[in-house]
Amino acid sequence: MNRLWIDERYCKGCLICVDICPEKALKASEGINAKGFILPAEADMTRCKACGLCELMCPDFAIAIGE
Amino acid sequence: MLKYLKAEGLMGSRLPTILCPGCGGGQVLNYTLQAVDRLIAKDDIRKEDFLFISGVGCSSRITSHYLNFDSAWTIHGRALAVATGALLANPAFRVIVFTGDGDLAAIGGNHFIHACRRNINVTILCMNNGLYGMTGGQLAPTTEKGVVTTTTPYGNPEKSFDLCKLSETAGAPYVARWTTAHPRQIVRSVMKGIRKKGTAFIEVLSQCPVHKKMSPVAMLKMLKENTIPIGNQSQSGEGKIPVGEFLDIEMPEWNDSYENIVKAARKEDCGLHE
Amino acid sequence: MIKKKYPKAVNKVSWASCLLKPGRHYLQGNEACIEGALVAGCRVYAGYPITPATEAMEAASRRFPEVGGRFIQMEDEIGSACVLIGASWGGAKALTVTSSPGFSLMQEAISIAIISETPMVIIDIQRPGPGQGYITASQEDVMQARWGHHGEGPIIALAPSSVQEMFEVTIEAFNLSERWRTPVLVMAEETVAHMRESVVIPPLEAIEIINRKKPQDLGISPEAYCPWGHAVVAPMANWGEGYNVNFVGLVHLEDGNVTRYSPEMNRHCIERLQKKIEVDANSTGCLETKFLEDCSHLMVCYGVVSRTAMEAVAEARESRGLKIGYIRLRRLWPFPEKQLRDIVCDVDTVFVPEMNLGMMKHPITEALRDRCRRIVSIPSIGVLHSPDYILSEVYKDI
Amino acid sequence: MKKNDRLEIRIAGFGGQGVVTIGRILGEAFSLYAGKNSVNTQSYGPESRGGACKSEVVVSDGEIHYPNVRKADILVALSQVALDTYLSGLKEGGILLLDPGSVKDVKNQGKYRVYSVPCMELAYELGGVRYQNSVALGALYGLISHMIEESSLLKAISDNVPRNTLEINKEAFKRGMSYDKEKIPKGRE
Repeated sequence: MNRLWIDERYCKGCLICVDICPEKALKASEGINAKGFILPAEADMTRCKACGLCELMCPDFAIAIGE
Repeated sequence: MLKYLKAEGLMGSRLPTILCPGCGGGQVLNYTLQAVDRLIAKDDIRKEDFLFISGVGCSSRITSHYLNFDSAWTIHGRALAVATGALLANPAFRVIVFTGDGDLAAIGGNHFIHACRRNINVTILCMNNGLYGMTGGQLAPTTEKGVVTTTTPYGNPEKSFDLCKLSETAGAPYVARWTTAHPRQIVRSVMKGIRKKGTAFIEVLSQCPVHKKMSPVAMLKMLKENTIPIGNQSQSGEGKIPVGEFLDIEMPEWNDSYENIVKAARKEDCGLHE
Repeated sequence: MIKKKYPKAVNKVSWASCLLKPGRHYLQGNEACIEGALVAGCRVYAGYPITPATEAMEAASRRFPEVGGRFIQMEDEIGSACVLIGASWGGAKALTVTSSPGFSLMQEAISIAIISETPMVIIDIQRPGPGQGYITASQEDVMQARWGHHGEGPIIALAPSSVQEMFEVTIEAFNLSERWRTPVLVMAEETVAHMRESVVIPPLEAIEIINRKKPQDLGISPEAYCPWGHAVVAPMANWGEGYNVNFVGLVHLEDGNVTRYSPEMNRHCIERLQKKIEVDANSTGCLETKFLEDCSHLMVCYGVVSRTAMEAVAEARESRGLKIGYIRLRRLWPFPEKQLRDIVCDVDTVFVPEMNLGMMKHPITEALRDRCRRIVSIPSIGVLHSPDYILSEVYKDI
Repeated sequence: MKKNDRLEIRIAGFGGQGVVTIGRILGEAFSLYAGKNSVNTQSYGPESRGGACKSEVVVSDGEIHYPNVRKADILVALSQVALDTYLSGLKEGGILLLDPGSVKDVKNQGKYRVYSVPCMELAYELGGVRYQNSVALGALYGLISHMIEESSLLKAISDNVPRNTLEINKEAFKRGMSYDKEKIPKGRE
């Protein structure tokens, strides 16, 4: 199963990744982080096909999908 | 693409970028680095041949000092002039200019049309968000008629520029328009543009969620809905902005043409050195 | 896919055979500065036609391709100055020749070149202003040279007075710009640009050419390299050499990082630049003196006016026995205040003839305020002073 | 520098008459081929043809400081306007070389030594008024032949005129030089 890596230093919580994921593998996390951002979180990573769209469309180089 | 970023400078971290959450600019940088990465892997282009040049504005900050490439963050509107200079000194550069609609079409308009006319070997990525983001959402030459901005409180009385038509008329051999919601198309276009000997102009309609007061996700959806690929017959293009490759031809590049001038000058005796 | 490697425009072949042969030539000032630039190793010229500097541009368009260089006629002077910045970081020495209105347009680029420590040379063939003015001679840009660009930015500006010096000073300007990594201005006048005189070109091996220091030569690796660090004058890696130089046009730390802005960092950056030019580069050899041994009065001048001044001084000494000395500022900025104070102890009147209403009179006054009884400006607008005019002003005051 | 070393020549006319070229050729001849120092300066209006135009040559054995003419030894006037403007700048007893075809009215004739050469007419006979500057240069040479060899000027002419008109320009120069030789005012005292 693929795993989601979020670099909390870079992520600004725009949640584009959550929206564009064709498999709906991501979701917005519940709380806000120290900078006031809502970060993306795993919804159901078994659906992830590692298409790379979230990595490609992230404006802040903050997300990576790996095993 | 983190390997291409100056994540850790000598004095500490340079990332995250200063761009606002969900800014289209960061996405365009991501797409571009993807294209660059593929070119380094596939083509015979060295990493050190790439040169990122920008002017001033949000779009210009994107490549300002975050990259593990040679880059220049210069004067408002003058990125293409600086790029011209770099190419005069070393024609081997693959110059990528990150610019915005204000930087390129207003203050830098003159350099823009003349760079296209000369056909210097640059790939221009123009992030068009229809306003001036860095100064707080003022009117840009690409703002549509009637739109309210901080300097057109009663609506914009002027027509807007079509940058693709402008660059095509000025003589650029490669012209394309996409939106930030077209990631794979942009990667392909940037690769084409960099391989193109001459000026490649790629306009990217880009979201400014802050000044448009919308969520990035909603803006991306809107961009996709408001555009229509050229040649698409299945749906009505009424009121929609065409996207796609408008032009892809071959034309002599400036430095190649100038080599002939050097040859001609070497033959002719100017009379000064007898 | 493009596999072909382009030929490098610069520094590949020896083009020495294309330079002017050593010996005596009869040239216009505008042509002489182009020949000087070529000898200095300049291989990129960008410009925009403007009277009275057009002949220099025309000469460049003929000569630069002959030596395998690049010449481009830009869409304006702003673009021209920006081409110099790009070309310089691309590894070439670059030149533009302009006149006063064009020089005004270049000020923002000059400011950026100062903060980014970019070696390049701008020659300003001054014409009167404000506005379009006319196309006659002037020295009305000497303050613009120092204070025209925005921000605290020290500058080097030289003032040639003959066609021979248009050749020599241009070489010197390139040497200074490469040595100190800074834009250098040559403030010439229409008179000297349009003047024709003989120029003696020395053998090439007798001309000193200075090139920028490179991190490669100093054994500095790309990982350890700071584009604005290591020494007072940082070694300069050009783009394309694998040093990943991020050129920034604003106050920065030694590595180019601008993310940690603070007033202290700002001040540190500006003071470093200030010291580099105003102290370290403010060396000897910027004054030319004559008749100082016995003088009780003094003529302080620069540029082509110094030729009239010399004629007037010699005549005043010969015909009236007036004890008047002569100092010419070969370099206007950084202002050679210390050198001036070192040689002038106590005189009665200091005359400052200038083709403006008394611009350099101000720093001269500052330097000599306690070394003379008074300082008298001899202004001329739009025309070179005649010796008779200077003499009449001198006699009126003594 | 001895002051009386200095020879000051002013050539004036309107744009298109080749005034600037005369100055350049003369200056180059003295500087490169006669072992003297010379400075050539010029001034003209913004228009390429028809405006007032002036060229000056200062010659000296020593260093030349002030580059312009202070008081001309020789004034070459190729138009009435030029004469009216610059006659007062000619020193008393100086030589005024003029083209009687264009300059009709000379004031204070007695103060100067006048030498009339119909440059335009002679040039016209040779094939075109555009050779009038070479005729004028030849006539001017007649006045300074004690200071410079003819061959020096011919070399400078070769350097500065287009190859295809070189012969006819040389011919024009000779025509100007040999015109009415007896009337040439005697050399400077």
